[in-house]
Amino acid sequence: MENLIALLVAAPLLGAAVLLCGGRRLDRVGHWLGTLLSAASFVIGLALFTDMLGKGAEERSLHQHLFSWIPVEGFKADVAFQLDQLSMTFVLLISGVGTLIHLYSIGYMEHDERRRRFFGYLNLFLAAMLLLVLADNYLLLYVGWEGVGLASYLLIGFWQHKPSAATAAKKAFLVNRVGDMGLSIAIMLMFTTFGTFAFGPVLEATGETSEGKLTAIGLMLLLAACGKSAQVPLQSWLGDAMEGPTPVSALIHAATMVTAGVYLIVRSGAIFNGAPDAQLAVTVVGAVTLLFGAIVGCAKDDIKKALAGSTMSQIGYMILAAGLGPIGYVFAIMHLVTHGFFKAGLFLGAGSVMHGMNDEVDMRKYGGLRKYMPVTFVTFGLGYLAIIGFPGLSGFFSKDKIIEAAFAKGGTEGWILGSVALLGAAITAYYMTRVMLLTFFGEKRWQPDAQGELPHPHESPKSMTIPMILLAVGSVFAGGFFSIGDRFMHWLEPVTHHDHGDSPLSAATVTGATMVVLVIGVSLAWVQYGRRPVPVVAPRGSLLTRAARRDLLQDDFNHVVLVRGGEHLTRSLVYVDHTLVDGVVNGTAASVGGLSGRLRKLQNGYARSYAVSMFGGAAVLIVATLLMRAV
Amino acid sequence: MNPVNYLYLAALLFTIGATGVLIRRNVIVVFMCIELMLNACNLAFVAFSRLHGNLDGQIIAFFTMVVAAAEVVVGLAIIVSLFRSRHSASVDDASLMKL
Amino acid sequence: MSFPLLTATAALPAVGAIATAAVPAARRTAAKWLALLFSLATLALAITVLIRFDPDGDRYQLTESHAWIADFGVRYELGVDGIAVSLIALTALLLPFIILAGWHDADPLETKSSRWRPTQGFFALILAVEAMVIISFQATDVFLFYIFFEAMLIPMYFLIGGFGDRAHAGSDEKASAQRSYAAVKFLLYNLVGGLIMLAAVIGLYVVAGNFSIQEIAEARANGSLDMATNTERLLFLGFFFAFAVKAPLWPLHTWLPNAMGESTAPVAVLITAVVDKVGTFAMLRFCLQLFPEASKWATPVILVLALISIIYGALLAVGQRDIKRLVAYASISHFGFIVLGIFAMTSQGQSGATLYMVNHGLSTAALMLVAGFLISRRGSRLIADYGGVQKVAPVLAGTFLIGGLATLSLPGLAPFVSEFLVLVGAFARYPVVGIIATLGIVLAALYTLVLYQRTMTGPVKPEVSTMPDLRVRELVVVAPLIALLISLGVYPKPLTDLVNPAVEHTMSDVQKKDPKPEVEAAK
Amino acid sequence: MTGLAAYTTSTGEAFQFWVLGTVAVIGALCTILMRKAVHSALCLAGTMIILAVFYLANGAYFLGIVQIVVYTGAIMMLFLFVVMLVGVTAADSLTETIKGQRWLAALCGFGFAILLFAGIGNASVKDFNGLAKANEGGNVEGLASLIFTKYVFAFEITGALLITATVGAMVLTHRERTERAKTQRERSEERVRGKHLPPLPAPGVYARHNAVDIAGLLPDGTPSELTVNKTLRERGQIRDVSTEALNDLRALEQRAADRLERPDPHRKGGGRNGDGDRAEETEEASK
Repeated sequence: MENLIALLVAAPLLGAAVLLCGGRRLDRVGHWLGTLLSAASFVIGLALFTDMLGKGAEERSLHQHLFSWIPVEGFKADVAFQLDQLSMTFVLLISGVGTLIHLYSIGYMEHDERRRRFFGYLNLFLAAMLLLVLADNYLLLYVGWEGVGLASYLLIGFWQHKPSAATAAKKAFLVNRVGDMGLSIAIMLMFTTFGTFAFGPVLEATGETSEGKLTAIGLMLLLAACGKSAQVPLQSWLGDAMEGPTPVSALIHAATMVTAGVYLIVRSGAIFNGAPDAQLAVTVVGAVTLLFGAIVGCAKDDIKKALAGSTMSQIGYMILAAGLGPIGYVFAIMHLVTHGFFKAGLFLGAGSVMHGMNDEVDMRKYGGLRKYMPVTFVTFGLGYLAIIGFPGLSGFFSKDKIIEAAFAKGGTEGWILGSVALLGAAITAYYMTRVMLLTFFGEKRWQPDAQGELPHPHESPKSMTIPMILLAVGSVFAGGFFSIGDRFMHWLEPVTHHDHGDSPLSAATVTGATMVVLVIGVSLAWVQYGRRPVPVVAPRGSLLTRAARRDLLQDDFNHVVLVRGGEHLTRSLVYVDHTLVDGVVNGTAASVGGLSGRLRKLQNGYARSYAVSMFGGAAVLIVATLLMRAV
Repeated sequence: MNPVNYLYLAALLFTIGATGVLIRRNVIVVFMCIELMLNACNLAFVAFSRLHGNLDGQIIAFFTMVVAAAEVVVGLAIIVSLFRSRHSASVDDASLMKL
Repeated sequence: MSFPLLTATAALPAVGAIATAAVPAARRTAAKWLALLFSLATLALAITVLIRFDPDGDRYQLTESHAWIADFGVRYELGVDGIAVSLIALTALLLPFIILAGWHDADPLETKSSRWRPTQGFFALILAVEAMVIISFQATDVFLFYIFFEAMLIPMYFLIGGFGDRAHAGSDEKASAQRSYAAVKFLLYNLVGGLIMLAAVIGLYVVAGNFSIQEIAEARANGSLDMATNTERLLFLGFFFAFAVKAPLWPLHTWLPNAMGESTAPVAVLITAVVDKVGTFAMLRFCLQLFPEASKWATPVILVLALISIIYGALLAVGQRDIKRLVAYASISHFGFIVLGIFAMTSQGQSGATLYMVNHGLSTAALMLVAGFLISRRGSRLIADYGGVQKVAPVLAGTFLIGGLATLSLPGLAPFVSEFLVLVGAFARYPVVGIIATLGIVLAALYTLVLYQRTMTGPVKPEVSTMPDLRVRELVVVAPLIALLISLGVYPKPLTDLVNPAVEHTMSDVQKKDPKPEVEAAK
Repeated sequence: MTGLAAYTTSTGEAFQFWVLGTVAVIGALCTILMRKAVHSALCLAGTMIILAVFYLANGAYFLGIVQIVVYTGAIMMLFLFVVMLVGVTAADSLTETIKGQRWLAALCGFGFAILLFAGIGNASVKDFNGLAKANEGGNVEGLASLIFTKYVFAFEITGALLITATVGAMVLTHRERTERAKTQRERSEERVRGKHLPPLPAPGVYARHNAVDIAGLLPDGTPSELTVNKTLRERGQIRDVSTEALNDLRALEQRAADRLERPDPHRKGGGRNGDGDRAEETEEASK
């Protein structure tokens, strides 16, 4: 059965290869081929899943060794897959949501002449992502890690004729590279510490090394996670990444890729358990990002950017949970899955709205759309309820658990983290309500587009609505399904070793608190956007708002410090290379030339002066001979 | 007195001749100085032959004279034609070796 | 005595060079085909060498040895170990592509302004370079090696100075002036290095009494030949300097950008992917093997230089406005990695370095050749003159991107394997060095992506709008390279199997052991 | 070499050496210091003669004679001829044109001299074998036997050398006629048609210098190049005395006026007894 694992990766990879090398003759069937292959890997995943359910909790972890990749003295890297419950969860999520989004893209990208290539990239992404979660060692994971980076680069920059898109793509890749640096250093550390970087040996041997080493590794892994999951301080790329086509935002920058960081941390749980400082760092990063994303999300008028902000903050929740250690791992993953559903749903909804509004993205120019695109409205609404944690929907279960876990961390940290998480919940409720109201309620604020014609919103085609509906279903029931009887917890138990912290607050109190902040957030938004009409042009807003519109000045900081600094550095270096390094050599050449020029003057052509030199030479010779005699 | 003094004299004359070659510009004088040097050498040879008590030194001196004669003939011929061509007897005027 | 395979491999291209040069001026195309034919034949021979070579056999195989200059104990000694074999294969492999890519580079121009350039000469010179490179990979006699190491300069000089890039910003006079400047610079740098090495070679002979690497190495190993510490260090420096110029290592690198910028893309590939490899190869073969102690003594300085090259080269690449100069500085950065791997003195580092030589050859060839095609279309080397090519010529852009990704050593492509090995190798012994070097991968991403973004994406520039996509000939050049990059990235085992034994030998030469992992050490 | 070895020479020779040696050195110095080539030549000749004497003193009788005959008799005369050809009076300035040449020359000279002396000093020849034995059969015979036996080849080759040198000299100095020699007829016709029907005017005739180098004066008192020999003209050795002549004339008339108390010197009679006057005047003027 485990021989099927490779197929999970192979199917989409094949798709990518065929679609990208196939040429124009595949244009007509390309998208169907792509969808088919991702569906295929979903089916294989299901097959493996059912097979896995058939086994006992212990022997569920499958392992497949393909071939030895880099055999070098004392260095063993294999291409081998490991499929345990954690990987399984991701496989299903990735291939499932992935397939839906393939389906959606068929409609969404209908009018793009490069649709074939788009599907090729999507398949490439699936392959890389699956490789990432299936790898049984960190190096192979690194391959997938960078692979998804590449895919996201290609997809963000898919509309390359837009300079903004190209720039955003480059930015994403570069910021991710910084993270990757962390990962590679972490791998080197593992190699020097454990002599290997396969999950099994490393995670078992954590006990045998110093805490300092573990902390170092943990921090490096955290850096990697920050890059991939857009956590502070490496979050700046996610907002710009919205330049990509909406399905991409939904699949890569909401549901799957950005959660890779969470996967990495949970997967390396053993290391973090051994390094409390690293864990603390993780939680802090998570908490900060949680607020950061939320605040940014409140200020953005671009619907996708607002959702991006919310993604950031939701992943902040997951990272926070993952930082909590065994208390939180499960919930991190659970929230990850539910988030995968509803955030993908929300993005698809947003995409469908834009589709109907001539690709208008400014929410202030929407309004009152619920009558025009009911399906979108309903699905989007369900996603909305799910994300703000409306009781009974999936978001409620997962997020609530995380907040509990945060408190359960105990001590002042616990209190701080918990309250931050609560605050985050409130803000989430606020900005999501804002989005909802601005888009679907209130009066129409539609503006004529470039061609000067008013948009005439319409419901999107089946191929787009069906995925939305399915995702909506997921975002409604997934949470409940998971948490009834702690199914999900028991499912992941063997991998993450869950333990219940001692929460200072009872589950009920936490839930109550969550409800309260929820209501507060929603009502605030209602007061601000529901009752009075919304200005089409955004008001200047408070300082915080303006800062938040600019991603809390993070980009400006980067620009001033990194970009400018870098430019100056390179320019001065170019100068140095030209004048100093090169100058030294040219200088030597010049001086030699000058010297010979001066020597040239000795040859003045006067026989007598030649005679002098000859005579002198004779004298010198005599001296030499005399000295020789003397010696 | 030791005949070695002849050698000293020869050396002195030779040096004078050489210096003359260096400081005079008139071709003919330069040429004379060369002759002077040759004669100095001859003197040395003769002195040597006396010191060693055989005639080979004199033979060499003799040959030197012959060669000197030949040299003078050719040299003066050159000088004459040189003077014809450029109405001057200065060595410095013939400085075509300058680059 | 068996068939002298190595000699044949080296001699064939030489014969080809003569034959090509002999083709009458009118039959230009014939000359091209002849050159291609010979390079392919050489490739075939190189492959037979590859097959005949047994990785687990003796250190040097297929050896040939004849007395040459008996008085000085100079022998005509050839022999290959895993490293040499792989590099020979690389050279022989790249040459046909280089020739194909340069198919029209040496065609005489119609315009009066630029002088007529004999095609025959161009291809003959390229083949001559190949011959010399191959034999200097094979030579196990220091003197023999030195001769070809130096002789290489002659054809290279003419290739750079005589067949410059036609896409030049300035006027023809300016172009030819800069070209000859570049050529002379190349020649002078390498000559200086070479002459210093010559002194060292003579010194070695004085000390050791013969030129054969194997004998000297054995003598050093069994203690029958012990050099005074200072002598060894001086000799080492003499050799290393020459190789550092060739490699090129900071601060001896400035000839490379000029040379690569001014010469045609195929010649640039010849320089950086083939000729420069002799330098790094020689570090591995001569410096470490003949002067193990001195190598260890010099390691710290060399590592620092390598680090500087990595970061400095990358930063300068970011700052370049000229596509080819950018690639040149990128190469400098990569050579920094190679040297780092060699002198990290760990088996990972050295295998990594060896793989790096091969992979860098492939990746640079891919990137540079595609860049050459691009330049030949637009007639300009300035990045600023391009934009939106992706929309007009998607295949070209795609191949360019893959070449770029290989340059930034994306996992899954061959360079990643080698780069990571080098990093791990360096990190294992000198963690700080490893970490600093890791910065290089970020910078690599920066210059590659900036280049791609500026040239390929964005709105289509009018001058670019009529640009044709890759032609069949060009695809034939690029496709195999990319295929190799991918396959070696996914399954480098054949190469590593070839290299590992040789690396173990080198490690035993320098009497270094890999540092034990902490956990095992604890046990 | 019993009996032949000696430590010193006779006092007579010593005396001769010191005296003549000094003279020789002075002669040599004069050779290189005289401004006029002809003087140099003469000094050199003197030096050579002294050398000849020294040869004789050293028992090289043949060489001594040859020295006098060949060198001072033939070669130096040859020199003098050339000097004459080039110009006796042509004195070249001794100011140095090449920067530092003189200093370098002096330095080299001194250094060289010192070196040679040092070398000779090192040689340390205590005793010496006189030529008595070698010269037993006569010096000339001795030389001859050596020349025609041991050095015969060298001798022959020298002969060849001399021949070659002679031919070479002829070749070098021989001037190829560029145009056909004129016949007498042509010459006479030329003469008749040309400007000067009579023979060319004679050079100046004042009995002062060797007057051939003084241009004759035309009626208006200006000198005429035509009167001077072509060679001198080429050498630029024409001495222009026209101004002197005119001054003399004025002075003469002045004095005549004083002495004869005649109101105006331009009377015809003034010219009558003028010849004697002129004679004495010229003498005065010549003082």
